[in-house]
Amino acid sequence: MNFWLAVFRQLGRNLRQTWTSQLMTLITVSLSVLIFSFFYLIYCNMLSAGGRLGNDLRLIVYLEEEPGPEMQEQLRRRITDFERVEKIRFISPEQALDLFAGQLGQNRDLLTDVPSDFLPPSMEVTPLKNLRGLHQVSLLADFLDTLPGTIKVQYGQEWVERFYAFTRLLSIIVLLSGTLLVLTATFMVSYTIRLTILGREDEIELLRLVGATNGYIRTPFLLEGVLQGCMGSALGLGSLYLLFQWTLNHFSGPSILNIFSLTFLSLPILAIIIGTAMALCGIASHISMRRALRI
Amino acid sequence: MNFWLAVFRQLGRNLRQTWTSQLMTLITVSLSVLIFSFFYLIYCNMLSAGGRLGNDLRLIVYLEEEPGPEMQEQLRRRITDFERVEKIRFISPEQALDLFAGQLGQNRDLLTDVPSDFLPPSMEVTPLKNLRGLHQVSLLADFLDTLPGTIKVQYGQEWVERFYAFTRLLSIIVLLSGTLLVLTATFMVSYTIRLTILGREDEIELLRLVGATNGYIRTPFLLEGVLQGCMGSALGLGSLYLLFQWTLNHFSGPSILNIFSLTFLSLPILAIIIGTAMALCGIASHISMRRALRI
Amino acid sequence: MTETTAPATLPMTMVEMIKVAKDYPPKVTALSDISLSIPRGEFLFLIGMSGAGKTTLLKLIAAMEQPTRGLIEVAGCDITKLKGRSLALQRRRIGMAYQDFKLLTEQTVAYNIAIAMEVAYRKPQEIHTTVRDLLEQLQLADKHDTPAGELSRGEQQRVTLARAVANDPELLLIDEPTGNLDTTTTVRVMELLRRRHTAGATLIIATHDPAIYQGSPHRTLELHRGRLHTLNPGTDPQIGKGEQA
Amino acid sequence: MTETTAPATLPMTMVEMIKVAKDYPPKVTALSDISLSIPRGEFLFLIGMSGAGKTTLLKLIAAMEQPTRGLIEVAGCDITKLKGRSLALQRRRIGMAYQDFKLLTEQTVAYNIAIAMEVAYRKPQEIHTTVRDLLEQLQLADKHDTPAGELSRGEQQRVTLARAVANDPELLLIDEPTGNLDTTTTVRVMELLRRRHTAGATLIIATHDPAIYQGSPHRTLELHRGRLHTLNPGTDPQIGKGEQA
Ligand SMILES: Nc1ncnc2c1ncn2[C@@H]1O[C@H](COP(=O)(O)OP(=O)(O)OP(=O)(O)O)[C@@H](O)[C@H]1O
Ligand SMILES: Nc1ncnc2c1ncn2[C@@H]1O[C@H](COP(=O)(O)OP(=O)(O)OP(=O)(O)O)[C@@H](O)[C@H]1O
Ligand SMILES: [Mg+2]
Ligand SMILES: [Mg+2]
Repeated sequence: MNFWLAVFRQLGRNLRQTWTSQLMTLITVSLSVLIFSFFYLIYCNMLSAGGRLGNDLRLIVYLEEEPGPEMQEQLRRRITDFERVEKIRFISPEQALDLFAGQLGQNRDLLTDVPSDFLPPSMEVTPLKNLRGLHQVSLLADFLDTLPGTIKVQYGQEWVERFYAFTRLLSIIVLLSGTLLVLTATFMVSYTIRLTILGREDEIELLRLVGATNGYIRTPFLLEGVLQGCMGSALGLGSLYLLFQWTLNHFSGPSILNIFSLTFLSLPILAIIIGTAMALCGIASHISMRRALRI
Repeated sequence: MNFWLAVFRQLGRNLRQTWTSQLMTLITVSLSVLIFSFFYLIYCNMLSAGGRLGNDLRLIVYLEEEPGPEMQEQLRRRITDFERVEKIRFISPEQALDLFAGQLGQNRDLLTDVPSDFLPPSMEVTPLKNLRGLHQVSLLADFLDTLPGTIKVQYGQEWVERFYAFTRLLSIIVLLSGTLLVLTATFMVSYTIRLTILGREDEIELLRLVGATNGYIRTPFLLEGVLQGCMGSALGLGSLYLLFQWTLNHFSGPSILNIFSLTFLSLPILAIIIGTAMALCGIASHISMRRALRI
Repeated sequence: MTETTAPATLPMTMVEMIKVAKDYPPKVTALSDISLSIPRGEFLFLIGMSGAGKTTLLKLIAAMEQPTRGLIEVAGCDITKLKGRSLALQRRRIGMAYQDFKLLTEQTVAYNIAIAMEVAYRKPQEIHTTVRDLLEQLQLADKHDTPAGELSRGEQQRVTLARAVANDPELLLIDEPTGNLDTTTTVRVMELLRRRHTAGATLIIATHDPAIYQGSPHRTLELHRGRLHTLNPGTDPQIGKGEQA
Repeated sequence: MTETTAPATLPMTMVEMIKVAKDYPPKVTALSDISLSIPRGEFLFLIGMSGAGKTTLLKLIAAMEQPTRGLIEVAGCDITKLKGRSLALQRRRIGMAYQDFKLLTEQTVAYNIAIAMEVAYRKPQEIHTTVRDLLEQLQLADKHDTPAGELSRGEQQRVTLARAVANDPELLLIDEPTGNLDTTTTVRVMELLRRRHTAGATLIIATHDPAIYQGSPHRTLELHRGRLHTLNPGTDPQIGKGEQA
């Protein structure tokens, strides 16, 4: 009881008396959290935008002849044996011609003379959304090519490759920057707290000399660190939310961001970020304290 | 003479005696520069990758009938009057059929019965590389649609729109993060230098009391700040270069990054970054000094 | 006397030093071969030239420094072996007035004194009255809420002294209490210390001021180049009274 | 005497204070209505109880604080009007030994003394010999390269004194020079100061130590509650000699 009373009195005094450097630390923590979570937010939205962009990826398999219902069943089975896919659709030469006519628009009457089996029959394979790495898709394409009766497999290789290269590059960037930023944030937090404690070395030394126990000396600083982590990260995430809203309002014209329906970080993620910041600040405080106490 | 001797002696002494906090500052500056230039590097490479990705963007204009050489000339003129384009290529129905046959592959013999003008003649317009905003491309498409004899203008609107939305989003991200990071870096540098000076307030006060002029007191700190900025940014850029090389070596498989032929920042940009860091640190030093001297 | 529980059997000897030496590497030998026994309730003067090692001796007793060689026992405990909680408890039983004051210059005078009592979980009301009382005795009543950094040196010296005695310690180590004080104030300070002595505390005062130690009935030891000499064996009737107090 | 050029006509009066007052808001009145004239070459003692305002008076003369009211002239300049470069030059002509030492604890003793001379662009060789010589005189020769923070208080006090006299100033303001010194060392310090006086420097010594000022032929002023009283008008034959030195 007495102990906690003393600790909270001390904590209150610290916060009141060194509020400028407290503010500095708070801003630093906020900025670190802001930068990190900003980056993370971008990453998440990239991923989901990437998912949506690849939504209509499908492989067209041109076949030698139209498969009967039995053959269709067999093809379906062989494909799903190799890899689970989302949808398989068979297109007869007539359907293909219709589609082609639709593409030609007003010129469709040019096709009246053409035999209905002028275009080859085909099969449209839509891969699962979670199996869309470039490698997997091309593996699937290679497999489809080995099926009996396949003439050619087409899936806009060029665009798909580009898109996945883009996504891959983004992942690398996010990974590297994320690591860098977590490092920086940790470094800054511990640096700032060390400096705060450095500014109170006199007080810590005196407390030791007049017979304060380690717990008495450390706990207020520890609580302070945790408090800093909590408030700083909350502030950082708050600013991020404001920034996010601002971006939405200013750039979300229907023409541009419609496929990027941006979403904010989910509640559990927010909780994890705040919790981590608190733990990190607490640990940084603790380490700095250990140093100071060794004097 | 005497003055500069004293200043450099003081500078050397400062660097030697407070090397731990000097190191801290150096790391901070390096990290700030590293983060910022890392981001900038990504931005530049994004831009050039974007340029390369859009390289084969072209608009296909289906025409009612094949234009004669005179008509071709006229069309060319009208288009270039509206907007400078890179290339205009006319495709006769025969060429179109050849291309189509090429796409059909082994099934090309299906086309033998088809009349040679079965496909409509068309015109392929390649826009200039620097005029490839989504808006400009669609303006151009609208214009091409109004030309006499145009049936339809096709340019893979969906992909183009997606690609430009992506690029646009990236620009926003880079702009926001860039601002954020410049803010953070500036804040950190001035904060760190203020703390360094705070640690030497005693010395500054004493120097004033024994009759040192402001120049005598300030110049070493100013030089120190500039030196910090120079070495810190050089170190940051050096680390970035190592990081860059590492990324190249580990991820530049021929299949993935071939369209992203990554390039490092150019020499003038490097010089500008280092110069700015030096100026920034110098100014931060100066401001901190002014504060300290007002005591 | 203090809240912290003293050992059940109060040992008669407060400080026992046997063959103690203290070197500061690389080349300073501050103390060499010091043997000294201070009974409970003694009032002892420690004198010596500047740099003789007075402060170092006090620091060793207060466990602020570790001796290079030798044994130091304070109130029956080998203080070189104390750690953590027991070291903290031991320190609450010792009050030291530092020669360099060690005041928190940003904090008020009241807090600077109260800190020694807060650490021992004294009641706020008790702390308040004790601080007021001490400031009154040292003629600093009007400085209660002044930041310690804004006091004159002599005022700071008295605040340091007040902090040393605030928690009613058994052992008082007073380093140069009157270096910045005029004669009148010196008398007041010495009166305060004497009252503590009468109440049972053991006192060691390091000083260079002959006005304080000359002609006093107390034992006076002189340090010279790190060695101890008895200048005045003392005829102090007070010694050994501490236990009954 | 110093490198800085003194005014062409050396005024006879070194320090002139007229109706000077100093308040520390909100409620401390450190000095009130002080009028004082100190001729060039005088050796003056300033005494008074702790908190009387001695240090404040010296700080006003050294332009470390601005007076609330009144006029202060040092060597003919109104120091409240000095700024920037001329203030710096003025300060090089004044040597002050601070009561709180103001030593750079991380730096060596030698650097702490040399700093006063470096600022005035003295030659490195000259600085070196002067520092060695001063340390010798103050019995600190073996502490040349020790960080100032590792010295005993008395040693630090002497370093402060050495720094004050190092640049050979015309006016020496010495605040409590012997607070941490034993009798023998005090004599040495006073000798050093007397030599400076003989060489022509004007000295003001604030002290509480009767051993220094009692029975001396010099003028002794007492501060009491911020007001000045003459305790001993002085029969000093040295006064006015400064100009010829
Ligand atoms: N931390 C330290 N590191 C190195 N040397 C030290 C340290 N502390 C003290 N000394 C040296 O030990 C010797 C004794 O110092 P101490 O402070 O005990 O002297 P003192 O008797 O208290 O002198 P004073 O009367 O001047 O306070 C001195 O020569 C001093 O320089
Ligand atoms: N910076 C300050 N802010 C507020 N009050 C101050 C400040 N400096 C000094 N004082 C007050 O002014 C009065 C005179 O202080 P001063 O330091 O001049 O005394 P002094 O004569 O030097 O005493 P001592 O012998 O104790 O050094 C004291 O009451 C002190 O508390
Ligand atoms: Mg001492
Ligand atoms: Mg004073």
